[in-house]
Amino acid sequence: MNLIVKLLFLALSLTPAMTLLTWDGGVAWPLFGGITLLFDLNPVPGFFLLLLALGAPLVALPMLRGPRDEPAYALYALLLLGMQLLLLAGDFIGFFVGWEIMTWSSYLLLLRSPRTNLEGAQSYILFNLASAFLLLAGMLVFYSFTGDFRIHAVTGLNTLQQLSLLTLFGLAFLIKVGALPLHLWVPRSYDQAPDVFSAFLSALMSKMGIYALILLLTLFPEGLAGLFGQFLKGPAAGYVLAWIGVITSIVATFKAISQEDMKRLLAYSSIAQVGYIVTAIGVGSSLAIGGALFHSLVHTLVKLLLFIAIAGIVLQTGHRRFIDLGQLIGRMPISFFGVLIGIIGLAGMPPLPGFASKYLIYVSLLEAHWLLLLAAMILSSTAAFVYCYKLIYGPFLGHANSPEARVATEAPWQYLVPQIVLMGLLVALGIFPGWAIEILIDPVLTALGMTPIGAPAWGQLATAYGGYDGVVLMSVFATVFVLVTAIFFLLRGRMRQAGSPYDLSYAGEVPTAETPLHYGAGLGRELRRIPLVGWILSHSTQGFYAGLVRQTQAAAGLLSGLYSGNPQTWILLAVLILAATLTVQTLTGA
Amino acid sequence: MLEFLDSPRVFHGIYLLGSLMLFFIGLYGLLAKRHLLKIFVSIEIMELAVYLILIALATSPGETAPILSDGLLTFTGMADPIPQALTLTAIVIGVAVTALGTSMAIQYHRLTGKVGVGEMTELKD
Amino acid sequence: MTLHFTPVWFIAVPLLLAFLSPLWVRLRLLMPILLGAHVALFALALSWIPTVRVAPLLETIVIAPPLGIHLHLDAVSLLLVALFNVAGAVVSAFLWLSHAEPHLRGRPAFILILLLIAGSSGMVLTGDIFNLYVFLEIVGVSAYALTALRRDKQALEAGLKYLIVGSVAAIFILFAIVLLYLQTGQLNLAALARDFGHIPAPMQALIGLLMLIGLAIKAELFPFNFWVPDIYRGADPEITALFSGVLVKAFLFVLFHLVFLLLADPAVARTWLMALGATTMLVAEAVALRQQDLRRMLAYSSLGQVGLITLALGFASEATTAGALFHMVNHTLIKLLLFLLTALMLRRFLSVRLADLQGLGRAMPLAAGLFVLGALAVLGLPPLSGFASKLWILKGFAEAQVFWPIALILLAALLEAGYYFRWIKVFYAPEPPVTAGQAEGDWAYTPLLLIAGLLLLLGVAPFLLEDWFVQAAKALLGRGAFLESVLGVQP
Amino acid sequence: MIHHLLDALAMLGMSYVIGFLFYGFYRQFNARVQRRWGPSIWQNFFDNMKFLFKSETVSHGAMFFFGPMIIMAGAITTVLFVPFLKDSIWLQGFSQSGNLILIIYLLVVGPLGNALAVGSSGNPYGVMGVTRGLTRLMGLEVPFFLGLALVMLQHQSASVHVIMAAQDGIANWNLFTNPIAFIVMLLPFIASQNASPFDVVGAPVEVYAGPRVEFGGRLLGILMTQNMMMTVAKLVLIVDLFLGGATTVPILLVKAFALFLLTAMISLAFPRLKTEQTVDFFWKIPLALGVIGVIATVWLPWS
Repeated sequence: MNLIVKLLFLALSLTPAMTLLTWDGGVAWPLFGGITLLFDLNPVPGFFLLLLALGAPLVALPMLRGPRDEPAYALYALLLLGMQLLLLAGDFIGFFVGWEIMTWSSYLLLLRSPRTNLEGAQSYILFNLASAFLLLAGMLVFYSFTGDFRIHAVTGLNTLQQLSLLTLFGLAFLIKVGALPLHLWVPRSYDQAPDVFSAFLSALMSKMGIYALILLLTLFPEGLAGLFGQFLKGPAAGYVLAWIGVITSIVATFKAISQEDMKRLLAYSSIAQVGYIVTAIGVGSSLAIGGALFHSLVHTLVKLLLFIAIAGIVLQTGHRRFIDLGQLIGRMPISFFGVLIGIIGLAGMPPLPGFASKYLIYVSLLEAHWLLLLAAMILSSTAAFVYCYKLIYGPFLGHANSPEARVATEAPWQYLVPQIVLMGLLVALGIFPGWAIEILIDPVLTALGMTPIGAPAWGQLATAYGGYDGVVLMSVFATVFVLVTAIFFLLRGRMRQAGSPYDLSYAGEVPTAETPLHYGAGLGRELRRIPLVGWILSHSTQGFYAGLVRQTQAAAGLLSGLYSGNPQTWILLAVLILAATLTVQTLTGA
Repeated sequence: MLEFLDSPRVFHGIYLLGSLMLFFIGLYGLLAKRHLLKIFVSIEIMELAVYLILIALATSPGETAPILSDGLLTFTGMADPIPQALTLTAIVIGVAVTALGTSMAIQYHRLTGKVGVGEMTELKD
Repeated sequence: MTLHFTPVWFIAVPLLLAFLSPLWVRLRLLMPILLGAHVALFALALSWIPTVRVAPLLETIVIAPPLGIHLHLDAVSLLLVALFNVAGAVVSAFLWLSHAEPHLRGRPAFILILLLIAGSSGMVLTGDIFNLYVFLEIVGVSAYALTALRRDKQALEAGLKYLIVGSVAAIFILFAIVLLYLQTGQLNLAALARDFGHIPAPMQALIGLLMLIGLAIKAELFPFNFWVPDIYRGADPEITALFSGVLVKAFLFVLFHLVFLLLADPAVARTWLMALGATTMLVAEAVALRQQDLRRMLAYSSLGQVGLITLALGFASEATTAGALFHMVNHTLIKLLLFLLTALMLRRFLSVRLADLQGLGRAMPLAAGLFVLGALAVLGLPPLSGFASKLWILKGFAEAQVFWPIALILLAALLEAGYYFRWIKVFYAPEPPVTAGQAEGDWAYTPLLLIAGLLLLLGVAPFLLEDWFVQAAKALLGRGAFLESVLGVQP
Repeated sequence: MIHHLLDALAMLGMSYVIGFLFYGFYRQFNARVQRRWGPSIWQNFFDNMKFLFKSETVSHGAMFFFGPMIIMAGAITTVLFVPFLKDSIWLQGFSQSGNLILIIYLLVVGPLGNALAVGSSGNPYGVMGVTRGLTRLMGLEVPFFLGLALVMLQHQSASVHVIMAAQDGIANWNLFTNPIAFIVMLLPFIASQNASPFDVVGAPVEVYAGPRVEFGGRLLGILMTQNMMMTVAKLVLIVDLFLGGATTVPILLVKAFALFLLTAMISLAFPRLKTEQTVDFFWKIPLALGVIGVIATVWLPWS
């Protein structure tokens, strides 16, 4: 029974893949009053469906570990259903239906974690519902302009109308991707969600916001460029969006560096990475959109890998803070490699595909002549190295800081299989960036009416500004590495393993087990001394939202004073209102 | 000497004035008195004022009761029968409500010992 | 012999059953009979759909209108009557199948519930304004009595408060009716509608205000709804379900029926009614944020939805009206579900305060799940039916290029989410709950699951009832057609 | 294939020799400025050989061992992706398969690999050094990249070959056509060379700890070697980008030496900055210059 349910669940998690492979022909579902839901598979959402199809089973597998949990399985299936509806929708109503099913089913899944607190849960659902309601408002405004809910480019709108659509939809989708200052829910929920489910939230659900943003561009016949003209060589409206993305990524990167909890660090890193994608969407050229799509793909793979690996660590040790872990490299080698590949991808280092996608975005910024944005993006990209290092140093290197970390064993196979698959995918994409461009991204660009980027060979990434060859790069690096290692061993001399982990050059003293030797939690703390970073880290939107909540509560308290328990007050009020209205009417003669 | 009272305007005016006064007396009682039974009485007074307005204004001086009986074989000169029927119905309903209210008030008093409308605080959370 | 079905049955059958009830000795039969009666009347209502589609059905009692009394069965009144009977059926099924307290299963409850449903149906069906008053008072008396049915301090206090404020409302309404009669000499609604325009304007305003305030008290509109939370808090949740599901809907219908009939151009009152609805909605949703007792919270949520319906009906376009009627149906179903769940929780935990319901999801997983479903529906989240009706309303506003109600409705929904999800979060708290009361049998969930199914069905396939709602909206807004069908002349 | 192999070996050999000679010169130069005799110009070779042939090396686990291998592989790859000469088939390595942005990223691959080894050693001082290094990187990359981006924009290409080919004749050197870019990237370049006044990371001599605190023997030799090769790769890259590249090896040497001399003089003139001062400095002065450069060359109408 147990096995059957779990297998069934696994089969359900393959539904996005099934949809992707077997979809033929559109489906129409009349709702009421001339509203018909249209579902069809187009290349643009097809790309995101591919991400979903890849990610869904990989997240489902680790979910299967432990006792059977039917409600979670059912909610996960619902979530997948909602996301597929969202992606297949050809009209806004269907899109909204999918969006909302996704929102509430993921919320209920979030509640299944014992760590969820009220603030986390409330901020998750309220921000997401605010996003959904903004979307709904945008849909209705769109409807009032066009008389139609189909998603299509609208012509003949004046600037005010375009601006209202852009604001409503833009805000809705920026909340979903967690752009600053609307990101409050992201770290809380990614942190508190069930460990494996965080992977889904970060890797796949944030991509729905990206999809929606790209969809937003298609509403305007000339994309963002048609709105307020050009700024330098790019769209002026996109310039604002791009800055939102970059500032988001800078702030989130520094916040990530200062985190002491692995999942919170990853949450902020998600915000930052999605910030790059938003920037690329702001640039809006075919190269930039290609970069955005590529980065979405890479980020999906990387975040799945990292969150699943981290979930494995939390499962095996019960700890999630850097200060409690350490030295797991020997005990959890596969997870170590998972995190290693993950951070290389996250940092955008060659030869992994994170570099390819960032390269496209950089070049698109160069092409648009938006150099200040480029510099800002470089800042957050380089600062990301710090948290990437923290992420691998904290749990895996240094010294074990808790009894659990000293005796932990490798994560169970349900956690390792997805990691191995993802590592393979990342390495393959790093060697063949051209393949990703040609097979995955160019069809989307064509469907968006943009020039495809193209690739001379599967191993090559080519742009007008030049490109690079992933195969050559990878083979040179690998060959050199092997040769250097071999030569090192051929040389005279021998290696001696240090006698104990405390055999260190430690300021002339001999450290003991009591000496605080693990630098995990404090790593990056000294960055505060840099004025800009210190300023960023000492500010937060939490106070603002807490104040908003307080004010609402206070207003509610004031109003609830009206609902007194005395019938005479009620009647007096009614009579007074009657008298007042009558007086006013008599006086004005209305 | 008092014929002017028979003119419909004055006649109706007097009744209207009187019943409105009655209505406001009831309203005053409703708002100012604390005792539950007094409140019910006030409500009754207000209701009666409304009935009175209906009956009085629908009837003009000199009209007879709308009943066919000895000597009265046609409908001429009779008062409009509908308001009277309505009032009768409304009185019945009013009595029912008051009876229900009174019985509830008594039970409430037995349970809590309270009679004032301002003292009813069982529902405070 | 052929049975002649007439709309009178909707009123006569429950009344008859109520008055015959002393004949039954076997108390066990009461609830099944209650259920049976409502189901039968619901079936009867359904059988009339085709007839009513063609033309409204006029059932004359003794003399033909406008002199006599008649019942007016058109698409909208049929819709509401059917809804009331569904609500009655659900509540009676729940009372029958669950371990309800004895006072809810006894003869008084039986009689009073029947009276309530009969009165509500009467209010909706009648074509005569004084009859309206009579039915209103029948409903009122039975509601006061039902509130106090438990006869403990809280129930009695709620009943007394309800009685006082309800009587005052009735006086206002009676006053308005009296003035109407004195001004026009008519009691028939159609005839009143014809003659209302000839009344002097100040008198029109006075009558309108008196009527509006009287009905607004009954229909729970701000600032006349301060009584609602106390009453909902004091009465049994099963009874409150009927109040929120049936009573309010009947009064709302009456209010708008009168507005649309008496005013040749509803635009006169549009701003007023919409403002009334919008304030009701926003104030209630805001106040609900702070509630610690589930019954009070649901009361405020109910007020919020009433405000939304008022806002939509007040706009008086066909789409918003149809949507509002749809929303009425949804809201009735949802509040039945939520209040009956509250009853179950109250029996299990002996309290429905937020702090006492921690971890309810573990003790009563099905109840928690159904609560989530109800909350999602009331928030208007797809794929549940609340979404379809809200969308319909919003679409109506968008079509008319009026955007401020859209913004307010969405803001209110966000506030609503603020407290509903707070409760849901508490239900799924990891702490194990403290259960004091008794566990409930599975049968009690049958009617609730039925409602849940309906909510889902109407959410996925709202087109099943689309035609009915459109017809109903036309009937409600169609003043001309109404006058023609009764008076036989074009106004 | 053979050609590629020989070419690669030539590049590696050249960068190894030049690197040690330049650094030897630097030590001499430094000493003379400070009125010391200083070590022999060959001293670095001797040190390096000594380390590489140590008979015993202490290791702290596999990752500790592989870190220097990664950094060495990274350094060699970097060297192989920088074209040393223009208009020549020699000393090109695999530079046709890469570009400037790739090279900038390759420069940090190795240090990050080594950071793993440092972490693996379990010495907190080492990790502190790594953090300092990453922090400095964060500071210097922004103006450095901005300066290079101005050049890339000027030539509409990220390819070093294209940029090099466009600078025929001294008047077309980017040093003269785009001086602001050169100034913007000069100080960050010095920092990326790990030279004074931005050398608090490694902090040779004065500060006890740094990334290399646990390394000894042959592993330290490897680290030293890669450092020299990386220095040369960066010098050659800047020569390619700003000084018009070189068609023959002697010209390359002269230009690289001139550049090295310039940076060495700047290095000697200033005292060492703390890490956060470094970062703050880069985000103020060079970045502000960069912003001015961007405004002047991109935003204003004549551009």
